[in-house]
Amino acid sequence: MKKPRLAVDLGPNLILKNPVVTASGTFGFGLEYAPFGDLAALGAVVIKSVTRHPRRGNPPPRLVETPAGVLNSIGLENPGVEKVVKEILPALRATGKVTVIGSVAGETVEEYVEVACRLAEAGVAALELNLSCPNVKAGTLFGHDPLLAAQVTRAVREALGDDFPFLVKLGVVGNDFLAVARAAVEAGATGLSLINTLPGLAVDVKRRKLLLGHGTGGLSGPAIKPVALWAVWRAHRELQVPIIGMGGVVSVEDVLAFLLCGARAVAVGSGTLAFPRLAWELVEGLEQALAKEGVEDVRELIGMVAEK
Amino acid sequence: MKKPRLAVDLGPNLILKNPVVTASGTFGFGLEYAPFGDLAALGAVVIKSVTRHPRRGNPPPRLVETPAGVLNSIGLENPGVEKVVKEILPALRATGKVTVIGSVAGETVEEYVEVACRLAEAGVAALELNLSCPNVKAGTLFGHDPLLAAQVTRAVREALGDDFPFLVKLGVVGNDFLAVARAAVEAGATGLSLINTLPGLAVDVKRRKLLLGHGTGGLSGPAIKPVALWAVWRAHRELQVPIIGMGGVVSVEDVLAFLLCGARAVAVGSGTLAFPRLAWELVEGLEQALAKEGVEDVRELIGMVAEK
Amino acid sequence: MIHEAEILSQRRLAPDIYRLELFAPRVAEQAQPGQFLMVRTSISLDPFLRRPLSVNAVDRRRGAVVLLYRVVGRGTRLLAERKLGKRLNVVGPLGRSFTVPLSGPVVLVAGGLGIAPLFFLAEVCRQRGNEVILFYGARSQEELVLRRELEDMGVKVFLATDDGSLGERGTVVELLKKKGLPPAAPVYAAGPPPMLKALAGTLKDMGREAEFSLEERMGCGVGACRGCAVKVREGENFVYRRVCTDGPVFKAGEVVWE
Amino acid sequence: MIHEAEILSQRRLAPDIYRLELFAPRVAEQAQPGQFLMVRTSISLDPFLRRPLSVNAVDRRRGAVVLLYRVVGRGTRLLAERKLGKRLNVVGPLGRSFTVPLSGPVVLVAGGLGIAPLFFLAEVCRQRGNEVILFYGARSQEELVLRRELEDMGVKVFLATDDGSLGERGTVVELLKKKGLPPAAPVYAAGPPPMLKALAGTLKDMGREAEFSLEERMGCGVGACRGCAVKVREGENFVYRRVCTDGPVFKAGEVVWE
Ligand SMILES: Cc1cc2nc3c(=O)[nH]c(=O)nc-3n(C[C@H](O)[C@H](O)[C@H](O)COP(=O)(O)OP(=O)(O)OC[C@H]3O[C@@H](n4cnc5c(N)ncnc54)[C@H](O)[C@@H]3O)c2cc1C
Ligand SMILES: Cc1cc2nc3c(=O)[nH]c(=O)nc-3n(C[C@H](O)[C@H](O)[C@H](O)COP(=O)(O)OP(=O)(O)OC[C@H]3O[C@@H](n4cnc5c(N)ncnc54)[C@H](O)[C@@H]3O)c2cc1C
Ligand SMILES: Cc1cc2nc3c(=O)[nH]c(=O)nc-3n(C[C@H](O)[C@H](O)[C@H](O)COP(=O)(O)O)c2cc1C
Ligand SMILES: Cc1cc2nc3c(=O)[nH]c(=O)nc-3n(C[C@H](O)[C@H](O)[C@H](O)COP(=O)(O)O)c2cc1C
Ligand code: FES
Ligand code: FES
Repeated sequence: MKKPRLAVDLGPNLILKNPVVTASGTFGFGLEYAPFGDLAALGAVVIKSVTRHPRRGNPPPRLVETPAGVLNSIGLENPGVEKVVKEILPALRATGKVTVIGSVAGETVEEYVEVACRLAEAGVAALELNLSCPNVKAGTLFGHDPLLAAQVTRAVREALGDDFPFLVKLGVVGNDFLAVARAAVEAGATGLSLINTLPGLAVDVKRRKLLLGHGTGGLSGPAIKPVALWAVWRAHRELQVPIIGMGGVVSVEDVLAFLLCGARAVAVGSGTLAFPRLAWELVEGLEQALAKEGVEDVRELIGMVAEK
Repeated sequence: MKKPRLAVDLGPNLILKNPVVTASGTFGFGLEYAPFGDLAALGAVVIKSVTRHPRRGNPPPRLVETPAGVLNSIGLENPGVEKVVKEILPALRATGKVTVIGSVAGETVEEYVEVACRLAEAGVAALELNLSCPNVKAGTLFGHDPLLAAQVTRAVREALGDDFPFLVKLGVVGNDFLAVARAAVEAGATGLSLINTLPGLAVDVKRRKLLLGHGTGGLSGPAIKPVALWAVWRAHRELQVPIIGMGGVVSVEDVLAFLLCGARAVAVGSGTLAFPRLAWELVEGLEQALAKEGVEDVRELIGMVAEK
Repeated sequence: MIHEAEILSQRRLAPDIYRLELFAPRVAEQAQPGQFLMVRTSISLDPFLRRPLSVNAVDRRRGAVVLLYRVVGRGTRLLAERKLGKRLNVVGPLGRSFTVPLSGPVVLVAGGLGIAPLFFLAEVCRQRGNEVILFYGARSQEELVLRRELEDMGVKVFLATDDGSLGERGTVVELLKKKGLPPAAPVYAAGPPPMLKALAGTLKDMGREAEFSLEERMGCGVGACRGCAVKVREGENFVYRRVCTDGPVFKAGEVVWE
Repeated sequence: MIHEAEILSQRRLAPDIYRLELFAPRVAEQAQPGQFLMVRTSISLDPFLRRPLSVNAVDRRRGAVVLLYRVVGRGTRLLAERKLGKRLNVVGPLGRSFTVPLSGPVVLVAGGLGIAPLFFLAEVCRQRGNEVILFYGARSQEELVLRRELEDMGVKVFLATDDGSLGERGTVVELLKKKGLPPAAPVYAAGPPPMLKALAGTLKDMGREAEFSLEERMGCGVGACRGCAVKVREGENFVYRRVCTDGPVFKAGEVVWE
């Protein structure tokens, strides 16, 4: 059997050796998972969202398990762009030829621009603008308003120049996410990352209080997979741009489903918490599945789901 | 131990003997579940959404199971308001003193008004306007636009008169549901039903096609519970109107969680599919739980969740 | 209608096929051939929904109800792992049963696990005194479960396998065409959709009436959720009927095959 | 780091407390007292996350690792139902272990299942020759599991129960205050947060250093998700540290109790 070709591109300037990447925030800065496998074997490592200054994050508890899902309110804990650029990215690069995608969060247009530029200069292959963190104050501000989304996207595009690939990451609850996505694409985003967690909460019924220290959180995991597939499928049909699809991926079937719905790459998030080697297993499993089905190039599948 | 008081009101003209009701579409027209318990023992039976003309619904498959959830695309199959009023409601009433809440769906303002009036005349205790069915063409039209939501709500309010209680039922994906909710309340809705299913889809990976006959569907069940609780909590804080909360209820703890978040009644949907006697069990379980905790009146709990 | 039924026995009849015996006297008493139970296979919220399984046999004296199933996914896999003595939560009996003439020969056509409801039907017909002819097909010999028991009860059994390991090589519909049917005997069938579709065509050509047991994904099992639609002819047009309460037994002629 | 570990034995020590022995030679070899494993308790997607459980003992010769746990929810309930011979997927050993002086007496303070990591610590200290004094509290006599084994290995055990059914009636912290501590002996503690908080206050008053094993809900267990935050003093201010990789063992003085 011939080895299927796994490489995919997310626009002209970002080619991944395979379509399996990690989801921001669930794989740390990559180093935490280096004991479990060769980071360079993954399509890309998308690192935790980074802000200008260090953030210590939200009070505990920060995680609750829900039916087939996880509710988190980490609150963008991260050491700040300075330390990421000076210490973490070099350490990550020292592990091998890892394709790194940076993730940028912020409260103002200027912060997005500054963090994006610093990460880009530090040599990441691409960026994700996280416009949809439900766990900090201004986290979903930009992702809920087409005008603001366009504004921040345009500013980042201008600062990074025409060629640097970056995706805009959106959630789908409480906003007209297609309108926001369209605005971001028109303002210069290379593509989209879909979906971020859904807003949610859990109640400590005994003590009559919200369970998470921060009150509300973001829902991820298999529970949200049907919604994520729908969002990817809708965005692919409407906008025909590169998409990293994510939400509840735990199996090769899930990866195939996202590709068929129009994702060019698929991110593994909460699944890694339950199965630390999942991303690697999916790369191997995908290769086997394609070989078995006689698919020579994974790109043949992208967007090929029929409606009936 | 004193028996706790279970009665709740959803506005001045709708008093339910207890806060456990059925969710539209998961309990048929009530009659289907009459073999399992006394329908009059429930807070209310919310019947399947009714349209002006009979609808035969979407092609099969209409149901797929997802992790801790159910994806459906029934497509509002119903026999039309004429038959519901002439045959079904009388049969339902013949089973005992059932509190019936009608559910109205439509494609135009006129259709909503007509169906609402016919059901109200037929003696239902209250109505739900389903502005959020993801499974038919114009299903979410009214629920995605504050102006249209206000328009249909105002028309129904004018037709029904000032005193007739009705709630507007909304989903939370792809729209600014709080803006829509506010518009509907300002236009005369008594309160809100939250939440309808989240849009979703499933893929038949082998055949490379969407699994549901209709393509996309609506996600319900325990998987969506954290999102539903969040939506109820947000709407209660922002709008302080009567809310029927729903989404993934399967236990007394879930009922308490919705009440604490601000729901005045709680609807049992997909849970009934898995546990046909669930609604009755929750009424009994709620009474016991309150007695055990020394809560004399269930209304003491409504909205009482603390943030920290 | 809801029963906490103790598992009396569970036997593997073929690599993926299990027969499970429950203690459920009320079900045993009421169930008719063609009816089914909604079985809760998991104790967690995943899988969430019940699984429909036909009543395969009853032993009224012992209060026992038998299910026959193939492990195809998560629900049935969990079922196969359930241990003796544990309780299974089942709802039923549900759905409309087969309608059978009081006397005369009847023809049964089973594809694979379609034997589940037809075994029960064969048993009841034999008790009543009907002559029973069964065309029974499966992938291979080992999957032709319960054929001995059927022969022992006096059913005239014709076998077909895809691989030719027992009976005729080929489909059960081809076998039926080859052997022919006794005149005027009504036909009862259950099996995978492609088989039923082919059989419907053949029977139509032969001008035969038949009752088919259909399958569709189910939510409630009691007619409330409208999840189990099957396309049925109505004049020039069509409507959707519920497999759970309008069926699972339908007239072959009314089903619209896609 | 990921192991498919066969279940060698599983014993119920008290109504809700189980001791589980796994065959995991690599873990047995590497694990140090205070470290934990992330255990996959379900085979479905619900419950979804792994559960952190301390290493309670190891038998390097037999390649065995022992876990001690209380059934408190769905995950631990599923674990208690796992059968001999089946495999359990575990990740570890994870986290930072206790630091122990090479000689001299050490004091252990266990509340309830806090005995899980401290039993292992006691064992290692005894093998090294440290004198070990254990204050051990639980709700009642039957929940004071493993006390015989501890006495047998030469640990000096002081017991307390909430109901007075064995040892002193009252909390283990009250007991410790009453009995007093040998001079300069370092203290190691594990147990429910209220006990640890009380103990921290007492030890501060006594001017004692201590290491506490903390618990928090965990996602990854490897330091990546930042889900397991614990508030830790930093100068005048505070930061969040990860229980999984910065701990689970922390200096008592640095923890900010809420
Ligand atoms: C009235 C009725 C009676 C039945 N009687 C029997 C019986 O006696 N013995 C028996 O073995 N099976 C019977 N079935 C089929 C049985 O219900 C399914 O095989 C079972 O639900 C599969 O559950 P699972 O969790 O193992 O599979 P899942 O993991 O849910 O699915 C496995 C595969 O089967 C497909 N599938 C699942 N359910 C259905 C369905 N209802 N229709 C079509 N495709 C489906 C899925 O798409 C998937 O590809 C009956 C079905 C009906 C409707
Ligand atoms: C490093 C570490 C080591 C541990 N070692 C042991 C051990 O050796 N033996 C043992 O019995 N337990 C130990 N625990 C606690 C154990 O992990 C939990 O009891 C277990 O995860 C509960 O799982 P469950 O599914 O049964 O309960 P769930 O259904 O998840 O929860 C049941 C109840 O416990 C609470 N809870 C669950 N997990 C935690 C947590 N991590 N912290 C605080 N509250 C929680 C929930 O809020 C809920 O009220 C340890 C925890 C940590 C962090
Ligand atoms: C613990 C946790 C932390 C997360 N942190 C981030 C983050 O920092 N930035 C971001 O864009 N997304 C973050 N996410 C969202 C994920 O990247 C992903 O979009 C989401 O979890 C859906 O995928 P999943 O279901 O596979 O987890 C986080 C998710 C989890 C569970
Ligand atoms: C099979 C099915 C049919 C439904 N039909 C309707 C409907 O006709 N009208 C409506 O307003 N909601 C309908 N719903 C949505 C439910 O009323 C409810 O809002 C949703 O399922 C969330 O609750 P749950 O998680 O408890 O099911 C339907 C849901 C299901 C699962
Ligand atoms: S399964 Fe609900 S109507 Fe048939
Ligand atoms: S559990 Fe993920 S960082 Fe500790």
